[in-house]
Amino acid sequence: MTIADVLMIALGAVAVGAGALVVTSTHLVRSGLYLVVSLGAIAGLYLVLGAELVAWVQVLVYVGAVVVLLLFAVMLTRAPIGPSTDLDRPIGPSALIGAGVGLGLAALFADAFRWIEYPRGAPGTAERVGAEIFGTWVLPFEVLSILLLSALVGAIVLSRPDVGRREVKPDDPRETTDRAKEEDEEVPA
Amino acid sequence: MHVTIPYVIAAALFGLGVYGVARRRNAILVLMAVELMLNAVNLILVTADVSLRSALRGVPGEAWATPNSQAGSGGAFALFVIVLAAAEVGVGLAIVLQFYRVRRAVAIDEVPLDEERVSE
Amino acid sequence: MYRDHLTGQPTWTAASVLLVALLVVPALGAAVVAVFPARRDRQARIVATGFAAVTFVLSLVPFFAGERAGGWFAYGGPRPTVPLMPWVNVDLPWVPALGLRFHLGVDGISYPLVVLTGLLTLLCCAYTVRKVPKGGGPGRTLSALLLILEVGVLGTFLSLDLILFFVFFEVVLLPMYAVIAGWGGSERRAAARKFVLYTLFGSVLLLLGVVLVVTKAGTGDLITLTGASGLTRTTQCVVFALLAVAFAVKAPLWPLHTWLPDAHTEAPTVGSVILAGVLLKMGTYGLIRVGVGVAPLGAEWAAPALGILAAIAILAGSLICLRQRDLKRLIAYSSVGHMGFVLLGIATLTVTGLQAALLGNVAHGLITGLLFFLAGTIKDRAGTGSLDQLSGLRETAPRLAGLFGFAAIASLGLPGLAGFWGEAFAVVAAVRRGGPLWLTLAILAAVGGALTAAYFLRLLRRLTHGPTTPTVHSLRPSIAAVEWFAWTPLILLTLAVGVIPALVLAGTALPLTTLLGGHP
Amino acid sequence: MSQPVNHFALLPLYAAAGTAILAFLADLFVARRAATVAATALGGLATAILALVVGPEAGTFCTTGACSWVPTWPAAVTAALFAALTVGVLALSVPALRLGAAPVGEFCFLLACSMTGGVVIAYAGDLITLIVGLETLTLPLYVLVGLRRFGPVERAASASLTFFLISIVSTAVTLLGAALNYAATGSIHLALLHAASGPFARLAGVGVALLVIGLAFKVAAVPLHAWAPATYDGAPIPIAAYLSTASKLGGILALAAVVSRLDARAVTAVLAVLTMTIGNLVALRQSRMIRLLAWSSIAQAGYILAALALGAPGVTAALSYAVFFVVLEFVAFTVVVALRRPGADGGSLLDYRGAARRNPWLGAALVLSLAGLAGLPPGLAGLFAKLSVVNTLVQQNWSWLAAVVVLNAVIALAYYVRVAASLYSLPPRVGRSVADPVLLDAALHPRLPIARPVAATLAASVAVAVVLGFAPQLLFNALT
Repeated sequence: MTIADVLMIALGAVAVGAGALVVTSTHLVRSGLYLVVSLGAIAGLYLVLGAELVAWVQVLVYVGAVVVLLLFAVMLTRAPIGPSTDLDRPIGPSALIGAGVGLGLAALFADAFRWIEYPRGAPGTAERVGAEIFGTWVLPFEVLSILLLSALVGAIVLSRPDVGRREVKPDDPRETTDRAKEEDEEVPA
Repeated sequence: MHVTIPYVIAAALFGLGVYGVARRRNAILVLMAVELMLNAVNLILVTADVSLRSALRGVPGEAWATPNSQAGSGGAFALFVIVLAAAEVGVGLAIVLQFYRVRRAVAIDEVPLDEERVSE
Repeated sequence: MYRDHLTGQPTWTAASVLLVALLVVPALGAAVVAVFPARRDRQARIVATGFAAVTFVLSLVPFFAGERAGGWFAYGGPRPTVPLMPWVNVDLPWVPALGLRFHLGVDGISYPLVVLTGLLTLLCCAYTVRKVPKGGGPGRTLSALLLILEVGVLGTFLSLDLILFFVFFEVVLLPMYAVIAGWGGSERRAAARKFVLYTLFGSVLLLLGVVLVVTKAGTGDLITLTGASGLTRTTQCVVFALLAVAFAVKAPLWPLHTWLPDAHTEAPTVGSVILAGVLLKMGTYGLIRVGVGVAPLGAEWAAPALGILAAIAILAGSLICLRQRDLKRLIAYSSVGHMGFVLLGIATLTVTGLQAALLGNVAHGLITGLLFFLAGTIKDRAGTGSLDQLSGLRETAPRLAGLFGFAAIASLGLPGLAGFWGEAFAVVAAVRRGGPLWLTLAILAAVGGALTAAYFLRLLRRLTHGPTTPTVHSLRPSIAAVEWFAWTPLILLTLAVGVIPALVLAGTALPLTTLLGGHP
Repeated sequence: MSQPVNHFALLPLYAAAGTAILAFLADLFVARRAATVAATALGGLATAILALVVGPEAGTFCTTGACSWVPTWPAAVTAALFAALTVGVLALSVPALRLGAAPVGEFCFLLACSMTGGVVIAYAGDLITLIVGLETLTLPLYVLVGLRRFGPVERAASASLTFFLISIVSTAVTLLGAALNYAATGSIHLALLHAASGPFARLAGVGVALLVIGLAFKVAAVPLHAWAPATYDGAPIPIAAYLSTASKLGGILALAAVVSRLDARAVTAVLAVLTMTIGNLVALRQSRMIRLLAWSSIAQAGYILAALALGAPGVTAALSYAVFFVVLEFVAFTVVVALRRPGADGGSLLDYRGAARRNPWLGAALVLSLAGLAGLPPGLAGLFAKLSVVNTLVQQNWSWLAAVVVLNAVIALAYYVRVAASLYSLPPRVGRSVADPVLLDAALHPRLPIARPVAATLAASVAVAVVLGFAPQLLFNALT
């Protein structure tokens, strides 16, 4: 047991505990806040593991942006502030599935890595990770820009029903055929 | 350090995420559970960097062949996952809001999956 | 030609152009007819008949144009080095990735069936010019479908590549479905669906068998595969089992025949004629050419089972016929019995037996084609196919009754008519095969033959003799020119094949010997 | 680590991404519907042509021993197919766009983004690029599925939400699989993927299985299929067409990339058997057109999975089946678009009764595609597709799976025939026969004019299907 181990166990306990509250809380808003705690603890784990850049990005993007977006969603859908009763399905097999997946994965890892002491690697500073990304992973990085752009445009176009709307709203099928004739771009079948 | 610890934490987080996805009915809560799952994945990736790097130096007692090891890419992968998650949440928020606008609800049980209910 | 085949260099002789033309002409005809406008329906049907006539003429040619002389004598060499030798041959690569070659050829086994197909399609197209079944789709579509069917059937009979054989085997499936479902009787939907599902079930087994052969043998070429091939005994047994079931569905062999009566009863007249006259032959032809040819050991292994099923089919078909009350259904069940004889001939695995099978095939095509034409006419005019309402035909329509009597007697196997030889020689072949099993089968088949006579005579007694019912009384007795045109060739050929069976059998002995692996 | 980038090999990617930007700029500066659509279509065509012109090239973005961008013939052909499908879907959407069913510029942009994702998947040489590409292919579709201004808006919104939620869960599973595999073997580039040894074998095995399962969501394999019918039915028809062709092709390519290098035979075979059997059985009792097509495409994915269960030897058969299937399925969807009012949904099967009598050419095209999907002539393309899968399975001594495939083909024929026959059926008799049912039917179902882009797309896709039917060797050559 090194200090790193103790730190990881402590942070892990926080992360898992908060994570458990995220999926069981009856308050929508509180779930979001527990998520912040859990993700923050995971950022701490990254630091212990030596991945500094990932840790900071985790804090900035996840805690800073993603969770805020989620909380916006909670607010915009007029979720009640107090506890809600209809957040969960009947428990059914979900607990079994969740526990099975968690324990199964844990057993798998324990089986593969045992209780072996691994040395702490060189810290994943911004410089190292940057070299990695711009040395090896340039292509997905560039594709990611397209992805982000489409996410942006998609989010806008979905949430603003008035974008690109035309004056006429042709619900009437007769109108549609008239319009088609008007435009004179049809060929008979 | 013992990498088993973060790996097991990641496993627990993923299990919690799966439980949340299966149990929750509110779309936003499902999204949160998915975030837990993605974070578990990231934790595995970052931890794998540590275990792989030391394996390259042959530190652990067990000699295991990783001829093509790309140790160090895990952190980069994790960054990609974070960005993917952010993009998804962005669009997901818009979709949930649209759904809410149309149906005044965010409970996904009401998403009709059966043909009978649709054709009515 | 054979050397060309070995070197793999396709050469375009007049003969190979002929083979391709045999498939292209009807396909082209179907395309041309399909684009005719609706108001030119009748002209379209005449054009279709023209294309069918050209195809028929082309189908006659190989007998004269082919390099048959070489083929006749090439079998003298020591077995098994001399393979099957088609009269006319064309061999081109098509899809090398799947091992599929466009390899066509005609020999003594396939030639009679090719001509029969050409003839029956021509007759059906001509018949359709005058008579389009009521309540169905436009007549030109029916003609086009008949031509597409012809492409498929001719392709099946001509292919010398296993995968090509399979492809053509599949071609007929949907057009026949469309013919039954589009122009059939009141229960046509169900009957057509039953037909298509049964047949597809058969063809997927065929697919498995074909692929298995091609994989194990490394080639799909029927010339190379025929006779002694490099397949192990186990493979041959598996392959033959798959192929036999596949062809038994198509033939059909009891107990896989249940689609046939429904399909025949509901199909329009031309549909029944094509179905009985040529489609069923694909099953028996496939069994001889592919089943026995590719897996002789497997065939030997399965022969007793096949023989027993054939005998059961003969008896079952006859017994069911004795109790039938519907004209078309009775003829359909009689087909089951006749095909039983054909399969019995095949099951003996002797040259005589196979010759009997080929002869039976052709005879059944001619006679049952004629019977279905006549039955269709009677049903159309009387408005019913029920035997209870049809009696005393002789009084009102003596010629029709006479023709029907002729066809029925030919079908029951009167010596001197086409039906006799196939059935008689099937029994003879079984007797010659010897052993208690085959003797029993021969006796059972002979009994079945007697039962056939019984039910046809019963049919004649009820249909032509007896008191005239009101339905029959109002029946129009005259026979139109187009009907004469459709029936006369069948009548003449029934007589001709009955008198000179060599018309069909000439040139079959040697290829059949090759198929059987050199054991006569 | 810096190295020269082979820009020539990257031309298809540039073209695809450029198309997206072009669509945006055209909408911004010209602001005319026709111009935006035409620009996007031209961009798509340019992408397709460039992919084929570039063909196989030296890979680029390489590290030691592996590249992230691997131009090969299969990659070029599938990338061209993605681009062609995008152009086709765009053409199918023109009638609805004309009515203002969706904002044109954004629609074109999102479609082009999705195409870019497809192109990236086709060329991807590592798991990160593959997953990012897959996400780029899918993410715009969440939006496009829900982008509906009239018609059944509610259904579109719920289709979009269902699709989104299930898709991100599947992404998480895929990522977990990739992460486990990385933890066990340390490899991310496809060329470096290898089986793990020692204590990590089990970990890597679970990782591969999870990868396959996550990707199986994308191809809607049973039991991970529940989203597909609801989503297809809720989406606008052209988008449903895109989902069941391009999106599915993306999933298949990703699966092929994984299973050809890592052993996932057991899990893939199980998925394959379940998918084709259940897909076909449920399709038998569908009464809505799009749902029927959705279930049939689930079943078709099963045949592809069957070939993929062989691992590397089955990849060519799987890809060729996928291409044949995509073309035929696209023809079917095109006919559905042509038969329906612009912006309408697929309707129930009853709406298609007698459609082929009113519209013989459309009927013939639909019959061609359904026959092909059933694997029968005249749909020769489908016949050869089935033949190649069965052939490969038997060659690899997986005859039992081949038998399952062909028996499923029999079940499938039952519903394909039902649809095809109903196209030609006579109109039902209404009450007592006061009126001529044919005339009455004609009055109730006026022949809708077919927009020119739709007609052109139909002609082109039918032509491709026919050519592939008679010359399948072209495709087999291109994919090997």
